[in-house]
Amino acid sequence: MPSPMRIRAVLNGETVEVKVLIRHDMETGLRKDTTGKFVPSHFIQKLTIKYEDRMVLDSVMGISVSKDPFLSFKFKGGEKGGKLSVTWVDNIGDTRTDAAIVS
Amino acid sequence: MNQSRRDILRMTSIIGIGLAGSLFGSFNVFGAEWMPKSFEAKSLEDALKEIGVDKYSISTDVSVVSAEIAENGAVVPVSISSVIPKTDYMAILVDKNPSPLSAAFNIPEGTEASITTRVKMGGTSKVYAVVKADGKWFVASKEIKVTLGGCGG
Amino acid sequence: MPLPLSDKGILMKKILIVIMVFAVMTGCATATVETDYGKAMLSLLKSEFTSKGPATVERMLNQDEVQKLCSEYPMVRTEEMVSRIQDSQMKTVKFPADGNYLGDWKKGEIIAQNGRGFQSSDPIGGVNGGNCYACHNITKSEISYGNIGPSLNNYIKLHGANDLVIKYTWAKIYNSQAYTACSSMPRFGHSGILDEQQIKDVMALLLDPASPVNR
Amino acid sequence: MKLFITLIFTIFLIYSNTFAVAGNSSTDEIAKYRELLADGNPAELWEMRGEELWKKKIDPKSVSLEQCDLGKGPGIVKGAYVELPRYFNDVNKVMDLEQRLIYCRKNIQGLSHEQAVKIPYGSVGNPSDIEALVSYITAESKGMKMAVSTKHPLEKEAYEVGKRFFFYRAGSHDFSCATCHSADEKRIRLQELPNLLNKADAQKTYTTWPAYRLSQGEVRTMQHRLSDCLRQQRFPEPIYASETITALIMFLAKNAEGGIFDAPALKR
Repeated sequence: MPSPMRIRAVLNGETVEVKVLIRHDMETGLRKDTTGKFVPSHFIQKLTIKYEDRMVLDSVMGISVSKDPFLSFKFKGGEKGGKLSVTWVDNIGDTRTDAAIVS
Repeated sequence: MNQSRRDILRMTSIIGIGLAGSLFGSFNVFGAEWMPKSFEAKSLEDALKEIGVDKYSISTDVSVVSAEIAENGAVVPVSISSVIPKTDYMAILVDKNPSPLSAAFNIPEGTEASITTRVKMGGTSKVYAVVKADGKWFVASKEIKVTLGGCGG
Repeated sequence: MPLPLSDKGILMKKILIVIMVFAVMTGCATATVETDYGKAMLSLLKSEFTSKGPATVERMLNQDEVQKLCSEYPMVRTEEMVSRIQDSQMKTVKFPADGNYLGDWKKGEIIAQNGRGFQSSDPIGGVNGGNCYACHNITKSEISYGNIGPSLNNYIKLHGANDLVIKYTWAKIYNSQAYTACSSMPRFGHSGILDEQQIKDVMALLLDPASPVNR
Repeated sequence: MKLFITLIFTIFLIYSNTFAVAGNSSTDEIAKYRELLADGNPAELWEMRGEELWKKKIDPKSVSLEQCDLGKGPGIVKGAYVELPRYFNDVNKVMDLEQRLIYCRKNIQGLSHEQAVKIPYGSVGNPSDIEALVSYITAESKGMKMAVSTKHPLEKEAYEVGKRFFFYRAGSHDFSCATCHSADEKRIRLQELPNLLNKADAQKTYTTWPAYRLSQGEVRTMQHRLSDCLRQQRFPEPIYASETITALIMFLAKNAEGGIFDAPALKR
């Protein structure tokens, strides 16, 4: 089962600064294991971030996003106590959603 | 990439500005489609073509921020940003990687066109920020030297 | 006699040498305690390590005389110790039987870049490297070099290339401690890290006028 | 082509005097690289998982680690790490964090030794519970001063044994820890080497382990760090959580006394 994410959402003036850390191997499919066989690719393909019901970031990713991905950005219109949720889906269909409260 | 996929991506951007919340929120549906052809493109030109970039201009209003030397190619911090009004799409491409397109973002209204993430780099390469604003494409790049390869082994 | 924990300042060194010589002459009162800790360490090493690949427990436990002395006196040594080590190590140096000292600098460069060999993660019987760049600036084009050893760039310009220099360089690579007791540099020939041909190739990297080191 | 090469070398020669400056700017850029990564250390994901594992009741006894005594009393995690390794009365031994965790997993949670030391070093698809627990426990000492004790005779012995091991030269390459870590401002290739006999360096180094290793994509513990040093030192392999390494940790922790603990960190 996918591990929980680490989400930070801090209101600073008018903008909410979001930082997301995700536990994911982001396997490229190009790496060989110790027996010389290619390790099958396993990576996040889609990631969406919503504040309450509003989409604040919508992204697609390839194999060259680093292991344990990190993402940081800012959006306007958030308030303290509001809910920010992050959802990802990877190429084998694993998915996970976590949420954090804006502080 | 076929036309319909590209349209979906474009549509999402538009919807993202307007009514994303109620439409997508309640159904928990992803906005952007994963675009195999863009991600599998083996050269920068092909990747740009697949994303839908026809003409573009190099712009100082777009920036790629990172250190000039990455100690480890497996994890290279990259920030891309644009101060061009109506920026609604941004992508990171690593020229020398086996597949240059790394990640692409639809930027809804209210979200700053500035994103920080981390990418893998197979070796020293230019890293590109490709930005779409008001239907036009803009590009900036920065060379990052890698002292240890981040792909394969 | 506790091991000195600071290497700062020549004065400090001198004082320590004096103390040490004094301690050796009078018989150090704490010597027995010291051996206990040493023994405790050795018994841990014996019980907790296993040989893996080319890195063996035997080679860790069976220190030669030089390793023993350099472990016991890591920072400062008496002049007598220094000359004892250097004399004994000089005798181990084997010069090339055919009188040819210089091989192929291109191969030497590969050896200088290669850091493999004798690690528990390396294969047994694999090709060992010299890992020269780990510690030395060598060719101008390699910017990733260490600074534990002196720069070897422009070797001929700095040292010349006469017979004396050639023999000195050979002996230094073969057994660094022939010139510097307790040097940080491995004894490449003496310890069987590099074979004669490999040392010739590394020699060429330093002493062939055509080598990028000298151009 | 030849002309081109000659030209390049000429340029190199002309600018060789400025190389020192160029070297500094490389170092600056690497420093910048590290700084950019400091925000958002994936080790936080290990800390989260570690906290969960610490509090999770597991078979066979259905007990969590919350009664484990890391030296400051059962269940006290805060500040425990900056006083480790330490002497533990219940075993009449000096233990480092990893040895103590194994002890608690066996004696409190009822795991067998094999279960307790299973996967000390994680890899893709094989996450290590120990690395996660160590991440959590060490993070609970952030901002505190290193303060190991060498008062108990066995603590003193661990320190002294560790010190001797630090200077112990052996193996094919005649290396000891001291070969690379007893002088200021040394490098292997471009990697800076801390002088572990210099207090400032020892503090800076010791207080930034464990660390998320970018090159490995895992959090690595002190036992791992030192075992890997031994590998590069051309020494054979120590068993996991060995007393030899604990002794060495004791020596290094004492040298780092007073340093402000700031890990899990992020390293190359």
